[in-house]
Amino acid sequence: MNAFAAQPPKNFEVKPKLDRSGTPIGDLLEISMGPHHPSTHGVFRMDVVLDGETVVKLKPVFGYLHRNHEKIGENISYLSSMPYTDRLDYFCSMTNNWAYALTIEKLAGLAVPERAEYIRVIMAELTRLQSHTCLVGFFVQDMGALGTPMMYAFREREKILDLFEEVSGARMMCNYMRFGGVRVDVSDDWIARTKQLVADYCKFLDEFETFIAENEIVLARTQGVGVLSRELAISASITGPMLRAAGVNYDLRKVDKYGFYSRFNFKVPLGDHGDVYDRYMVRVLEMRESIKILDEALRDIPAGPVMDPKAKLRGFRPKPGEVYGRVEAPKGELGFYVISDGSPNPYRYRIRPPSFVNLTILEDMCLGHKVSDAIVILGSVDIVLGEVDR
Amino acid sequence: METLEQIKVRLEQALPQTRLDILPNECPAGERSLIVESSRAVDVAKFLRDDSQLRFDYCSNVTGIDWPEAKIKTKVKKKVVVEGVEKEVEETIETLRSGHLEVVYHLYSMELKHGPVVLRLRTGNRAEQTHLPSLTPLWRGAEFQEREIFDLYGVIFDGHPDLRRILMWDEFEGHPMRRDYVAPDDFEYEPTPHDEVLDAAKKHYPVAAQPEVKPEVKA
Amino acid sequence: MLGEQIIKGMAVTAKNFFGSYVSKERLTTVQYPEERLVPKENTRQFPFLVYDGDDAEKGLRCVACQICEKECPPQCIYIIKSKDKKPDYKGQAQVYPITFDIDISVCMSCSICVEVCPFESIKMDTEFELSTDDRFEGLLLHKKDLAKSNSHYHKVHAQDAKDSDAALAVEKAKAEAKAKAAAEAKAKADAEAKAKAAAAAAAAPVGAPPVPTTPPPASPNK
Amino acid sequence: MIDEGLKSELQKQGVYVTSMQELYNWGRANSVWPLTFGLACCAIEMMAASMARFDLARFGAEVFRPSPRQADLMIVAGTVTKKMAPLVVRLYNQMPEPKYVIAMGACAISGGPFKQGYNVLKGIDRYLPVDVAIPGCPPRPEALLHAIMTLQEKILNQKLTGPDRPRHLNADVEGEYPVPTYGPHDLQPSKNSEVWQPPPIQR
Repeated sequence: MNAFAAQPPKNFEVKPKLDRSGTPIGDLLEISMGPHHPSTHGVFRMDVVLDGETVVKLKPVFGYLHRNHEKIGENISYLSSMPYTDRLDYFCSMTNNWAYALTIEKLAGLAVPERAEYIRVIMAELTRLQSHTCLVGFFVQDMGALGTPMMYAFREREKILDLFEEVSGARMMCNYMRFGGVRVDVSDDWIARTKQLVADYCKFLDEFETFIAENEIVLARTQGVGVLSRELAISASITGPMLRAAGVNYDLRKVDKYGFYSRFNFKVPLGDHGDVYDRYMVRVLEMRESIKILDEALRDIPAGPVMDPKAKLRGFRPKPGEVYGRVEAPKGELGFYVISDGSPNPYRYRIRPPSFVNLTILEDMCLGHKVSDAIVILGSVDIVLGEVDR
Repeated sequence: METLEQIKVRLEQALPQTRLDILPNECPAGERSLIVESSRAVDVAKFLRDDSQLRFDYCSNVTGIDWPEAKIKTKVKKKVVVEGVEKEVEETIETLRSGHLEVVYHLYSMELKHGPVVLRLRTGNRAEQTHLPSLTPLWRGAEFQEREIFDLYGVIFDGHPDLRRILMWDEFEGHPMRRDYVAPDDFEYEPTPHDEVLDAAKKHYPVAAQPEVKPEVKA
Repeated sequence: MLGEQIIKGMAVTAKNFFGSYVSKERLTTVQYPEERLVPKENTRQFPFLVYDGDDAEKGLRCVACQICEKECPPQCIYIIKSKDKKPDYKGQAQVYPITFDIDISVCMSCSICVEVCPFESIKMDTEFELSTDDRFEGLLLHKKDLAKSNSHYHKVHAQDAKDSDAALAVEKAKAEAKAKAAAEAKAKADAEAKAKAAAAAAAAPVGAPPVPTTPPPASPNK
Repeated sequence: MIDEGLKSELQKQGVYVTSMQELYNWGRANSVWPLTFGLACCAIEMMAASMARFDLARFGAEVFRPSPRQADLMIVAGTVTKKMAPLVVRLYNQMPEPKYVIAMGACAISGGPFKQGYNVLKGIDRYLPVDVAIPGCPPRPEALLHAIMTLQEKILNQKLTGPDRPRHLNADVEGEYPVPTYGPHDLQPSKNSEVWQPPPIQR
């Protein structure tokens, strides 16, 4: 028996409860959750059919934030797409930048100076920290803890955003990386302050964990809810913390070793059960690992230039060819697939969004659970609509 | 991981009478791809997934590409013997590329941690022969991405469990990511118009409302 | 004990609540209209055009090369070139923009225009209090709204402004040196030609006419 | 109406006088409850504005209501796509009068960087009357606070009588805005001509 045999997709018909004679009992309730719904993390809609309070069918509906990123990307130059990538997953503009820059560097054969690679690692890990912190805030809010955890998460996030703003000029839409390096160098003062922040962040994480991790309500709402099996996770192309919570050791930072991740000493946290709690815990542990990476990177960052001298800002025309580049974004595998035909614009510009693909098994996870659990399960998937719909 | 040639040889042994081509790729990363005829795509994909040395259990990315009919100019280096001396001459050949839609699958292996193998499926043309076999029964991860390609490019995936529009609304007509799709013209107010947008915006105004002072011709 | 962890969590909240009275770390509120965050060196909001000296019209660095217009990802810049020329800071005759509009209702503050500008003339401002009820004219910045003095630039981005001034000074020195060298070369060539012509005239009645020498044209770009 | 000079004079003596209009508007301006309505990137900055650092609560606007029935202010924070636009209009219709709209960020004002897309509405003001527009992509949280102050000023200066009186005091105006429907390529109608009145093209 092949362990990786695909799970055939579910048949999408609703079977009402029947009594012995075969007549349906009660009514099924069909509700449309979203696109304006306080807990769907943006304009996401779920068409849910409920039997009592139990979910018997759940269809995600997309497209309420489909802003034609790919079409626009095919009509503008390579450089001009860079600020648009910021707006994909608007929590993690740095990793989006990196994924795109990495892809084009692969396409054009550009080298990245050592200092720039270190800066990229630092930025990506800071991004991971703030994205996961906010996710925990949102996700606890989905369980009913309105306000307070999110308040703390955003308080810490602001500190990281200050660092981003100082370097790149903007809080969220950094537009920081360029093909062959980064736009601006960081100062020694900035590095010193980042070191300070990373040291303080451990304390905050301790506090945040005491606050949430073992709370009885959180445990009751998350453990055993939304279990995702290892086989289904692989077959459904799940990536990121969700995949690792299901127990699959697949982290692109270890597999592809892009950037200088092979130089850093960190572990890949794995889950055991694949339930919502594991997904939460994997993220918390990942933040701890990020802090380790940051410590090392901030210590070892070498001096030197931050741009490849061969890289051109204007008139950038890579040779014809195609390339697929991917990085481990906080949400999962973010990939860019670019076909060049030698003109200043890409012929095809495709984004492989992690949270879009991660939603494939939303229905499988929610079936049989109560409707309030569906919200928690969705929260644990960690979607950002800018990326889901593009 | 085996090279693409080795994979191709093994595929041809395992599945006789399957036509496979390798598409070259000039870029430095050099990810070449395997063009599979659509009738055998499911078998090829199944082999790639289940073979013990390959184990491509993870379908990362599914992309649609539109190739409208176009004249392709290719420069071919030819060796010409001129007066007994061999010379290389560049010749430009113009070929007519028939229009087709293409679906590209990027396959990786989570178990063996290698990849990618790039599979390409091509439709017959862009108008009515747009059927391709769906690989969703093999990889669930392709489900939404194939739906997206159906929505935006109009490729019909046979065997897909739930082929509906995904990003656009149900009443929408046409496939907006195709290169010949004309977007609805609604640039009604355009203070910084550029070329075609200016023309589009002007159509919304009566002729009399146009200012007399024409902007200079831009360089 | 059931509920123990909930109480622990509440202790954290209490710590944060009471901590906010004593610790600046826990009370991060900025009383916005009265007090503001310390402005950061690189902060960017919307572009402005730098002019040198006092006269916005005369000292405007922009030469209407339209590179920013072409590179702007959302296409929010609109430039009309002038037909006549006026001298720039190097003394070279250059065209200038008659119209320079930026639609900040479209601008995405990406600062690509700043990066591609070869003349150090478009820079990012830090002004963000622009909310208005006039969506059309109120959000369309014309040349007169965009032109801001170099001292303003020094105020918002001190380090950048210094660097850009230095770069411009180098350019200017280079251009001056070039002009001087060209003038000298021309004088020399003229003198030589004159001498030659005189010699030729003295030597033989049929001599080649003196070759007119022109100075090499200075390149408009750096 | 009492004149300003007399009023300040009285205030110095410890007598506070006010008019019905001022009191009414003062109350309205300082309790603008927004609708929890995040569309895209700007929504994150909107949340950041309501969090500890910027603290929207200082302006009486921290009570984000999930239900449109309880909200006064719709902050359109993010790109409005054509698929979303009918729902935005419907949500606006469900809000009780008096209601206000802030278009936050470039996308909500004019489509912004995404205006070239086939599925992007080029500004929410094609269907809804926008009171305050905040440029920026995304605007800083302070810019949102500034917009709230601009809106408060606007509310304070509203006259309760006369032709410019607020809509809820005017029985003649239509309460509902027509909700567009999905067409084969575009929304139908593609604009609400009563609301959308762009100036003539200048080029």
